Amino acid sequence: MANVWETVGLTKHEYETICQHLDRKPNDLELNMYGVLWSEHCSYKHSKPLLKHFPTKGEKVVQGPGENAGIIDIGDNKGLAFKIESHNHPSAVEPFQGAATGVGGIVRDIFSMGARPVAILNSLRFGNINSARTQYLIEGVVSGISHYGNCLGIANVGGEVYFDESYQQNPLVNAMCLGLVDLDKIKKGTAEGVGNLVMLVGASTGRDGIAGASFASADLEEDTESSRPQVQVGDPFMEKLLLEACLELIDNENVVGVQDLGAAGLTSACCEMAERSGTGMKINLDNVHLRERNMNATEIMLSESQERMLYVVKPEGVEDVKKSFKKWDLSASVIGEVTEDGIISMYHKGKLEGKIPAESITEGVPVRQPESKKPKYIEEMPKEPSSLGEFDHNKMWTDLISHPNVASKRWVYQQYDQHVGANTVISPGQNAGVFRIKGTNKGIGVTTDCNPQYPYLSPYNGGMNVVLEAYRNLSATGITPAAVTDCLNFPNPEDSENYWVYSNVIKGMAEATKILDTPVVGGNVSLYNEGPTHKILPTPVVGMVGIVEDIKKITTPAFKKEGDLLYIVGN
Amino acid sequence: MYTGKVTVQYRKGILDPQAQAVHSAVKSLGYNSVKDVEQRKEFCLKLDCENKEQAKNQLEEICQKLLANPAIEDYQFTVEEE
Amino acid sequence: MYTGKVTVQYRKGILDPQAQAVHSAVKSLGYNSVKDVEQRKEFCLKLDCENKEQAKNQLEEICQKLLANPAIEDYQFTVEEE
Amino acid sequence: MKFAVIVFPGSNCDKDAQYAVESLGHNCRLLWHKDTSLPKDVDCIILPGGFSYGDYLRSGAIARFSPIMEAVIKFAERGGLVIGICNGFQILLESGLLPGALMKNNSTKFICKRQKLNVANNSTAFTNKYKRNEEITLPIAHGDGNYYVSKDEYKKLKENNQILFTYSDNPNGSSFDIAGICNDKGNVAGMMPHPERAIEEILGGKDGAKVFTSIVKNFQGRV
Ligand SMILES: Nc1ncnc2c1ncn2[C@@H]1O[C@H](COP(=O)(O)OP(=O)(O)O)[C@@H](O)[C@H]1O
Repeated sequence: MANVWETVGLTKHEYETICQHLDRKPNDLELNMYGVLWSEHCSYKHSKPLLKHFPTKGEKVVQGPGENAGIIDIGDNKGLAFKIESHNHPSAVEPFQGAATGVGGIVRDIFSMGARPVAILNSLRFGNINSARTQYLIEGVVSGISHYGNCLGIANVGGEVYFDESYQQNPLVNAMCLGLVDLDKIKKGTAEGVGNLVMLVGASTGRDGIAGASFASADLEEDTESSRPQVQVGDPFMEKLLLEACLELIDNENVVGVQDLGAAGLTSACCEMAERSGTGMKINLDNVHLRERNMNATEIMLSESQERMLYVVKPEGVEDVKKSFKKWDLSASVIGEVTEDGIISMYHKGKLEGKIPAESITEGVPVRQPESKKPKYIEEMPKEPSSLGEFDHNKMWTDLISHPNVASKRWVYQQYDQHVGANTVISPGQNAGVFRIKGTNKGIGVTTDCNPQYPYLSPYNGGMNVVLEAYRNLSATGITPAAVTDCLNFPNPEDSENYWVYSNVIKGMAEATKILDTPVVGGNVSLYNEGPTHKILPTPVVGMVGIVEDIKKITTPAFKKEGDLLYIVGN
Repeated sequence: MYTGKVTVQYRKGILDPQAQAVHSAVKSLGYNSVKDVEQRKEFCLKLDCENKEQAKNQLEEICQKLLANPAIEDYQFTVEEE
Repeated sequence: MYTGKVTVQYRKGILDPQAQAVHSAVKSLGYNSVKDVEQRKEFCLKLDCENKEQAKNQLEEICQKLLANPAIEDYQFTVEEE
Repeated sequence: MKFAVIVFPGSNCDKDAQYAVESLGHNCRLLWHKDTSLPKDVDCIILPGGFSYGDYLRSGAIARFSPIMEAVIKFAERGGLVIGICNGFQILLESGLLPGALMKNNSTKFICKRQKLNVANNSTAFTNKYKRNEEITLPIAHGDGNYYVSKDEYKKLKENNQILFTYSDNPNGSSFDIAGICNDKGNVAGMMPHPERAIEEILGGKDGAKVFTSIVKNFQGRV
């Protein structure tokens, strides 16, 4: 029999740390909760020390990393909330639903901050375009994104699609969302005020996606069958209702804190909200609206059913919240209360099922510092470029423009609604997407970029280059770059060579964002992206946003008229 | 010629938003007697195969590869000679 | 309790783009034996009615009003006692 | 003249329609699908685009049973002006105010692009500001835009001049390239393309504005 800690993907040392935190052995529910929150996906235990390199402060930064999304000040009392997130492993198993729920998750992150989502982007990586599996994945992923995003009515303004053998077993699906919020109406994931009530709103809770966060933190096994129940079905219609109901409550002073339920469901929402405010919560699981009968406490706490949010509300506000959700035919139930003891206590059928100090589970994970070793392939790389020799220019030209990585991606973005909301000024297919801000002359530009060959060949310089490419895409459009969100897609960090690459890429990105004064206000880490025989190229996707004061001054790449002159600028 | 009938449905416990929406629409039309709604897809394929065995095997493969995603769906099928 | 099974399909002569897409996907997987694909929707409703007659009448109404669009679709149904 | 846009659960072009009408200088309010009556002073009702009820079952099939639809149907029967755009078109078909049905695009995929159209009839309440056979460009964005009408019904549409717009280069398999129609009385219209997304140069063109200015002109002519 496996050791108890192995059943939840933890090490012996981590298990012992839990015992110290609790001063006793965790029971099954508690252990499972630690297991998911201490997975790489939720705890960043391999990444925390590295992420410290990123600059996170700046004149415009209103909200840096740590909340559901970062926010920058764009003037006129308006904030731009934005974040990128991965849904790689679910998309490998069930491309349509995996990608769809990826969009759902990132959009909830934005509107949980009180921001109205106005634009989405997606950054995709697949293996060989000629393989039947890749075609199956593309078809599913693109229609999943299209299904969910279109139904929500959020304009797609850009993205990337890139093919390389290394993604054959482990495709990447990253989704980014941007929203607008009045600076004085930002909501946060806090649980202040002892005696305030905890409400669960939106969809019912089922057994789907239990322990999805640990799934995201493991290599994809050859037989994905065993990991199958971890995929959820998304309901974009439900999410649209949730979005409208949440935004209607934006002016309600009785709403204290809001958080979306993503990876690790109730477990992470309760623990994180309480930890941010130094409070605890007493949760009564009998009041959770269930979709299936006979769910036990562990299942309820770990379920990753989609389209749910957690609210902390003053007692006098409960009726308002219920009323708003009822208007949109959604359910909202009081499931607990904020306490001062800093402990999450969970009751089910009258019995105390578990007690966890919130801070120990969100902050108490021992940081892992794997060995770091310069990869052999880099050591062995020729120092001098080899000569191309004789070649046929015409052929090279046609090879280039017909390469799937260079050719038009219209066949993808034509499936996304690019104009809904009546704000899209530059739609996909250009250097960057641009949308206007109604009531002002301003526009926001945004791009996602990562050519993984550069970070692969030279991690530090390649990391810089990814940031620079995004910066150039915005500048070329006439946008002043302002801030960054990033999605770090890498293989298993426990491998010393992988870890060396990972840390150097981050250092390079950090250096570039510092010099360019584009602070990193949020992001996402997705490690363990490898299959039985292939591991992905290092893929640190950068989502960069910027502002243009006069929307009329933006530029697009197309030649405008005969006789115009061409210049090359730069070195 | 053989006729294959395939039924594909969500696995137990998986949320079916379509069926839910249909159920609440039925109720809002006043049919409170309706207690549950499930929805399935049915495919009907004509197979030009040598024998029933071959038709069954092919259909099984088609179901697995294309018609159902075992991550979230179950399927059943029958094959009849025409 | 009664179980009603409803099948909804496109009327004869109306091309179903989804069934066509499935057919060409099946062929591109190499199953050239497949000569035709049709796709239908199947609904399974649980009805808490007094008697079978009532269940049938209700189901007929639900089909006409909601489950099928008479401009393009036909439906059939059966009702069984549980 | 006063417009109203109905907000169904899942509508997502409701505010765009309101914005378009207001930018053109007219009054427009949003109405909730659970309302059972229309305000007395509404002159034109817009059923907006989006995914009412998630487009579950069939697009528009569930929304047509929204409480407000009874009032909309009565309003239409009395000769009131009603226009359904995209999902709104689907709802009008499902509720029987317009003939035909919308099916999945023949590619089975959602299509979003700028689409060339021909104005097939410029003497209706919805198209009188266009020139006859004028070629215009409007954005389309739909998964279920494949309009089906039987040959017999098509004949009637044709004879009564009910076809408003046709596609220049059929993007979705629609019967007879039809992109928009009206009823035989000429007061109810439905179209898949989005005129409300095409009223400003900065968003790529203004060809859609004339749908709304036509409605206003028609209304002023009536009063
Ligand atoms: N998955 C996608 N979703 C939306 N837009 C996309 C997607 N892939 C590519 N695009 C659009 O196509 C444009 C060109 O893509 P790409 O070839 O990666 O160009 P670049 O290297 O200049 O960013 C992108 O800027 C983007 O607007």
